[in-house]
Amino acid sequence: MNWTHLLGMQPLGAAHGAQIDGLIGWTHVFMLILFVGWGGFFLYALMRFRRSRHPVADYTGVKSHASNYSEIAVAVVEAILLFAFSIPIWAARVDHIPPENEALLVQVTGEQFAWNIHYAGPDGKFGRTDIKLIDLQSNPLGLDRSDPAAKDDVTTVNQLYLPVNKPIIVRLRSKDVIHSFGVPEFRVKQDAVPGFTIPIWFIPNVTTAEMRTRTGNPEFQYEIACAQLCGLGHAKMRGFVTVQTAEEFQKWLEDKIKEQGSPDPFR
Amino acid sequence: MTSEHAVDHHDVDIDKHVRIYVTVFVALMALTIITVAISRLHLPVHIAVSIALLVALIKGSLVACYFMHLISEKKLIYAVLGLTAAFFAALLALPALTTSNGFWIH
Amino acid sequence: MEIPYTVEIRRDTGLTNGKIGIWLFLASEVMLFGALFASYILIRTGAPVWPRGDTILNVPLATFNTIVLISSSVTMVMAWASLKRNRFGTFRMYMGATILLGATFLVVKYFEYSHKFELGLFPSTSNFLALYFTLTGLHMLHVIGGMAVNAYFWGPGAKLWKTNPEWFTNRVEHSGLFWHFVDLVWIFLFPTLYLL
Amino acid sequence: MSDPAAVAPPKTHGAHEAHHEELGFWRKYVFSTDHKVIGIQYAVTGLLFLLFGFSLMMLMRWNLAYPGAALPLLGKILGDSRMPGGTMLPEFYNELGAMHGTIMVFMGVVPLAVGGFGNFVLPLQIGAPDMAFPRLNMLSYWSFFLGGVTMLVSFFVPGGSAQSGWTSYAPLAVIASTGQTVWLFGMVFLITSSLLGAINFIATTIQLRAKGLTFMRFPFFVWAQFVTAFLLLLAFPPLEAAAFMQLMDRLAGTSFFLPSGLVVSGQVLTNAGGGNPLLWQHLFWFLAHPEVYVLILPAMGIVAEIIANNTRKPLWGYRSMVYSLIFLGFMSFIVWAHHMFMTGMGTAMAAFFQTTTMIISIPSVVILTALIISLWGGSIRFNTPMLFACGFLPMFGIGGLTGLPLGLNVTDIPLHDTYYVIAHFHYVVAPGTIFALFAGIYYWYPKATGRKMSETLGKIHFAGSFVCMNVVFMPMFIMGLAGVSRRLYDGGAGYAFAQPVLHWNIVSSWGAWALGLFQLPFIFNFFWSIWKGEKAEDNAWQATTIEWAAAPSPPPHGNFHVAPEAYRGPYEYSVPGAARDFVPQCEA
Ligand code: HEA
Ligand code: HEA
Ligand code: CUA
Ligand SMILES: [Cu+2]
Repeated sequence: MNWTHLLGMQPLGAAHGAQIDGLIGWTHVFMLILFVGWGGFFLYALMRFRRSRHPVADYTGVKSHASNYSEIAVAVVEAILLFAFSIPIWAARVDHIPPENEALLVQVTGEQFAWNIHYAGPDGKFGRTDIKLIDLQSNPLGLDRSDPAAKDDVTTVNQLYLPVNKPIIVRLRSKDVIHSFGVPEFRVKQDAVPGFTIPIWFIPNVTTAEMRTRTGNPEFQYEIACAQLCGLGHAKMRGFVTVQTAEEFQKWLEDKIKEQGSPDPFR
Repeated sequence: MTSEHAVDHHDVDIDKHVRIYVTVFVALMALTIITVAISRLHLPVHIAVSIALLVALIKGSLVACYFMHLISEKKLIYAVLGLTAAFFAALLALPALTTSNGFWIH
Repeated sequence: MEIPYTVEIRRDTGLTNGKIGIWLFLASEVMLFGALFASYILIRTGAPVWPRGDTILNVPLATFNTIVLISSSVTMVMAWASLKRNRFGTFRMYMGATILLGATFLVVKYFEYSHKFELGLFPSTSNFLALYFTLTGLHMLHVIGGMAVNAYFWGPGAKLWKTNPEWFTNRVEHSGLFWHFVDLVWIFLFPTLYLL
Repeated sequence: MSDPAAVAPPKTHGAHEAHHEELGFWRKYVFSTDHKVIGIQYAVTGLLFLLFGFSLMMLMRWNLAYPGAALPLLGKILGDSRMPGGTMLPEFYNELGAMHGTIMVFMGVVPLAVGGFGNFVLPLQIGAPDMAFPRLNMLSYWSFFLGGVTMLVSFFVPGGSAQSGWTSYAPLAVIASTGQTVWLFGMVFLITSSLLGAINFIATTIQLRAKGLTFMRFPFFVWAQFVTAFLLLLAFPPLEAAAFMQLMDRLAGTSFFLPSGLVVSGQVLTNAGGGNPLLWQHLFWFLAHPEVYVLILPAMGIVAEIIANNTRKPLWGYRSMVYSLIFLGFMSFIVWAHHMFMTGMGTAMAAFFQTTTMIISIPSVVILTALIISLWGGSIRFNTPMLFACGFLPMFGIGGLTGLPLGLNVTDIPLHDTYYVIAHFHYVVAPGTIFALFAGIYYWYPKATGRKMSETLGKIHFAGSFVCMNVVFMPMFIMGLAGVSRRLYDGGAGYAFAQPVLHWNIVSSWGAWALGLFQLPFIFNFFWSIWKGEKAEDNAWQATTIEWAAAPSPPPHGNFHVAPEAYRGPYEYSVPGAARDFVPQCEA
C-alpha cells in the first residue's frame, strides 16, 4: 500500500523511508478504527438515549464488560507497534551506523541561519578547525587550510551534494543555538545541539534528476528544513541537497577540490 | 511527639525527648568532624563521594527523624514523602543516564 | 461555619491543617533542591576535570558554619519543647539563640563570598563556582526566610501565646520543621561543594 | 456573588464601584480570602488572558495566511518596531508565538481550570467552609496576578518580550533580548502561585472534607483536582530551579546551559562553558509533561460531573476511572523525554520513554471509554454544558490518538516539530480543555451568580466554536504530514515542498478569525446574565453533589448554614424506587 501518497507525505528519497511511512500508516489505521468505533458508539448512544426518546434513565447502564477487552486490545496493538516495529527500527537508525569506509562522511554544522557542509575529501580526514580562524564570509568553519589534512577538504554553505545509493553519515554539530536538520523526503530529522556531535545516517536512493521526472516538477530540489526554532531567521534557514550518480558526484567533488584546495577559498 | 499533646501535660516524655535531642546534637557534631577528617585523607574520588554521601545521609536522617519527628509521624505524611522520594529518584536518575555514553548521544 | 482543624487534629488523619501544609511545602522544596543536585551531577560528570572543593573554598569556615546551623536546629527544637513545657521565657531565649545563630551563619557566608569576589572568583569564572554560588545562594535565601518567620514568632507573633497557646506551639513547630529542612539541605551541600 | 463587582476583573474595579461601602469593598472583592471570590477572580483573570492569548494568535494567523502582506490598520497601530508598514517582523512573530504559548498554558488554562474551578467548586463539593489556608489562597492569586502583569510588561521592554518559544530552549533563550529575563521572573511568580495553590488544595481535600465523605465518595472532579495538585506540587519546583539557573546564565554570566566555544554570528562567546543545553530541556519537560496533564485532568473532571448530571445516571466504572486517574498522574512524571526524541537518544532511552508513553495512553483510554459508556442507558438532556461536554469527548479523542504516532519515536522523526504536533496538542487543549472549561462555566455559573446563562446564546456559541475549532486545526495535520515545520513566521512559504499545502494556512486562519467572532455571544452572555439571566434555584440542575444540594446560590461566606454530611456516593441518579431521579450525597 502506498502510504506515502495516502498520508500526503513528501515523496520518498531514502531507503529506510518506506518503513517509517508504513508504520505511520498502520498507526493511523489503528487510530481511525478506534476513533470510528468509539465515535460510532458515542453518536448512537447520544441518539438512542436522548431524553425525548428515553425519558427514564437506567441506574446500572451497561452491564457487560466488553469494554475491558477493547482496552486490552488497544494495549496489545500498542505493544506490537512498539516492540515489533518502533524500537527495532530506531535501533537500526542509531546503533547500526555503517562503517565509515563503506559510507560517505559529511560534517554538517548549523549556525544562525545557514548549514555549513564539510567534506573530508579523498584522504578521508577532516582538516583542523579552529574558532580563532572563523570568518563569517570567507571561512565560517574556521578551517585551517595550512593543515595537510585540510588540503583536499571541501566546504560549502547550504549546498549538500550526495551520491545516490551510498550510505551517508552526517555528523551534526552547531556553532551557536540548537537547530534541527530535517529533510522531509529522506525521513530524517535530528537536532544539532551545540556541544555535541551527533551522527545520523541514511541512503538516498533517488537522484534529484530522477525525482524531477517522478514528480513532474522540473524545479524539484531536496530541501534541508530547519525544524527547531533558532531565532528570527528560523524560517529562512533553508539548505539544498543534490543527489547525483556516483560519477557526477565524484566529478563535482574534484572540481571543488581544485577550486578550494588553493590557499584562498571562496573566490 | 506531634502537636496533639496539650501544652500542659506530658512534661516527662518531653524531658525524654530533650535528652534525645542532646544526644542527636552530639552525634551530628561528631559526624561533621568525621567527614572533614576523612576528606583530609584524599581518598580516590568514588570512595570519597560514597563515604561523604553516606555520612551526610546518616546526619540527614538523624535531623529528619528526631528534630523533625519523622520517626513518629502519621501515615499520611509518610505517604506524601514516599511519593516525593519516588519522583526525586527519577530526577536524580536523569542526569546519570543522560551523560553515560550511548544512553543519550548515540 | 469556621475552618476546622487549625488547632485540634482531625481524627481520621491524625493531623492539623498546618502540619500537612508545611510537609507538602517541604516536599516541593525537596524537588527544588533535587533538581539543583541533579544539575550538579550532570554538569560535574560531563566535565573533563573538576576541582576538589577544598582547593577553592574555605573548609574551616564552612565547618564552623555547619556547626552553627546544626546548633541552631537544636535551639529551635528546644524552643518548641519549652513551649510544650509551658515555659515561655525559655522559649524566647532559645528562639532568640536560633535567630542569632542564623545571623552568624549569614555573616560568615558574607565573608566567604566577599573573599571570593576579592580573589576575582565569580559565578561566571567556572561551572564549579557557578554551582557553588547558585546552590549556597538559594540556600541562603531559605535561611533568611526561616529567620524572618522565627523573628516573627519571637516578636509580634508571640502574642498568640496569650490567646491560643496550643496553636502558637503548633506554628512554632511548623516553622521549626522548615528550619530543620534548611539545616538538612546544608548537611548535603557541605560535603558536595566543599569536600569532594 | 450576584454582585457585578465579583465577576468583573479586579483591575476594572474602583471606577464603577465607588458607590459601594468604601472600606468593605476592598476586603470583600479585591483582597478577599473567601475561596469563592478568589475563584472568580482567578476565573475572570484567566478568561481575559485566554482572550488576550487568542488575540495574539489571531494576529499571527494573518502573517501565516498572507506572509508579508501589510495588515490593514492594526499594523500601523503596532508600530515600526513590530510591524513596519504593516508587515510582521519575524522577531515580532516569535514574540507573539512564545507569549501565546506561555499565556494560554500558564496564565489562561491553569488559572481558570485549577485556580478558578478548583477554588470555587472544590471546597463546596467536599462540604468545606473555605480552603484550609484562606490567606495563602489570596496570596497565591496575587502572586499569579503579579506574574501575569510581569509577562504583559515584557512586551514593552527594549527588544520586546520573550521570543524563544514557550519552551525557552537554551542557548537561544540565554542569548535572547531582555524580554527573556522578564519572562523568567514572571514564571517564578506564576510557579510560586501554583505551588501555594497546590498545597492549599491537597490540605483542603484531605482535612476539610465533610463527615462521611470518604475518598471513594469524592465526585470525580475532586479527584481530578487532587491529582492535579500533586502534579503541580512536585513537577513545578524543577522548572523553578531551571529558571533560576537560566537567570544566572543571563545575568551572572554562568554557563549552566552553555557548552564551551559557542560562536554567535562570528563572535566567540566569552563564557566559561562546560554547560549542557539538554539540561534545560530535561528540567523543562520534567515539568511540562505533567503540566499538560494539569491542563487536561480538571477538564476531564468537569466533563465527568456534567455527563453524570445530564445523563441522570451514575458514572459507569467510577472506580476504574479513579484508579486510571491516579496511575495517569504517577506515570506523567516518567515520560517527559518523549519531547526530546530528536535530541540524539540512544536505543535504551528511546525504548524506555516510548514504552512509558504508550503505557500512559492506556489510562486515558480507560477514562474516555468509561465516560462514553456512561451515556448508555441515560436520559440525556442536551443543555449547553452537556453540549460542550459531548464536544470534548471526540475532540480529545482526536488529540489523544494523534499523540500515539508522536509517542513512537520512529514515526516521530518526520512529525517532530511540524504542524502535526501543533494540531495534536491543540485538539487536546483547545476543543478539548477549552470546551470543558466552557462547559464548566455554563454549568457552575448559576451557583456563582444565582442566574443561568442564556441557552440560546450558549448553543450558538457551541455550534460555532465546534465547527471553527475543526476548521482551524484539522488542516494542520495535513500540513504536518507534508513536513511543514512549526514556528515559521511565513507559515512555510519559503519552502518549495510546502507550496502544495500552503492554502490550508488561509483556511486555518479564517477559521481562527471566525472562531473569534463566535466568542462574542459568549462574552456578551457572560456579563449580561449577571443581571438579566433567568433566576436559578439553589440546585439549578437537580444535581446530587454537595455544592448544589446543600449550599444556596450564591453561597454565603462560610458556604453552608449547617455543616453537610455525606451518606452515599456522588452520583446517585435515577435510583430505582427513589422519589426523585436524584438522591443528593448529603441527604440522610
Ligand atoms: C492537555 C494536553 C495534552 C495531552 C492530554 C496530551 C496527551 C498525549 N500526548 Fe501530547 N503534547 C501536548 C499536550 C498534550 N498531550 C503539548 C502541549 C505538546 C507540545 C509541546 C511543544 O512542543 O510545544 C505535546 C507534544 C507531544 C509529544 C512530542 C511531539 C514532538 O514534539 O515531536 C508527544 C510524543 O510522544 C506527545 C504524546 C502524547 C500522548 C501519547 C498523549 C496521551 O496521553 C494521549 C492518550 C489519549 C488517547 C489515546 C485518546 C483515547 C480516547 C479515545 C480512544 C476515545 C475517542 C473518543 C471518541 C471518538 C468519542 N505529545
Ligand atoms: C492551553 C494551551 C493553548 C490553547 C488553548 C491554544 C489555543 C489556540 N492556539 Fe495555540 N499554542 C499553544 C497553546 C495553546 N493554544 C502552545 C503551547 C503553542 C506553542 C508555542 C510555541 O511555539 O512555543 C501554541 C502554538 C500555536 C500555533 C503555532 C504557532 C507556530 O508554531 O508558529 C498556532 C497556529 O495557528 C496556534 C493557534 C491557536 C488557536 C487558533 C487557538 C484557539 O483555539 C484559541 C481558542 C481560544 C478561545 C476560544 C478563547 C476563549 C476565551 C474567551 C472567549 C474569553 C472570554 C472572556 C470573558 C468572558 C471575560 N497556537
Ligand atoms: Cu535553525 Cu531553525
Ligand atoms: Cu508530553
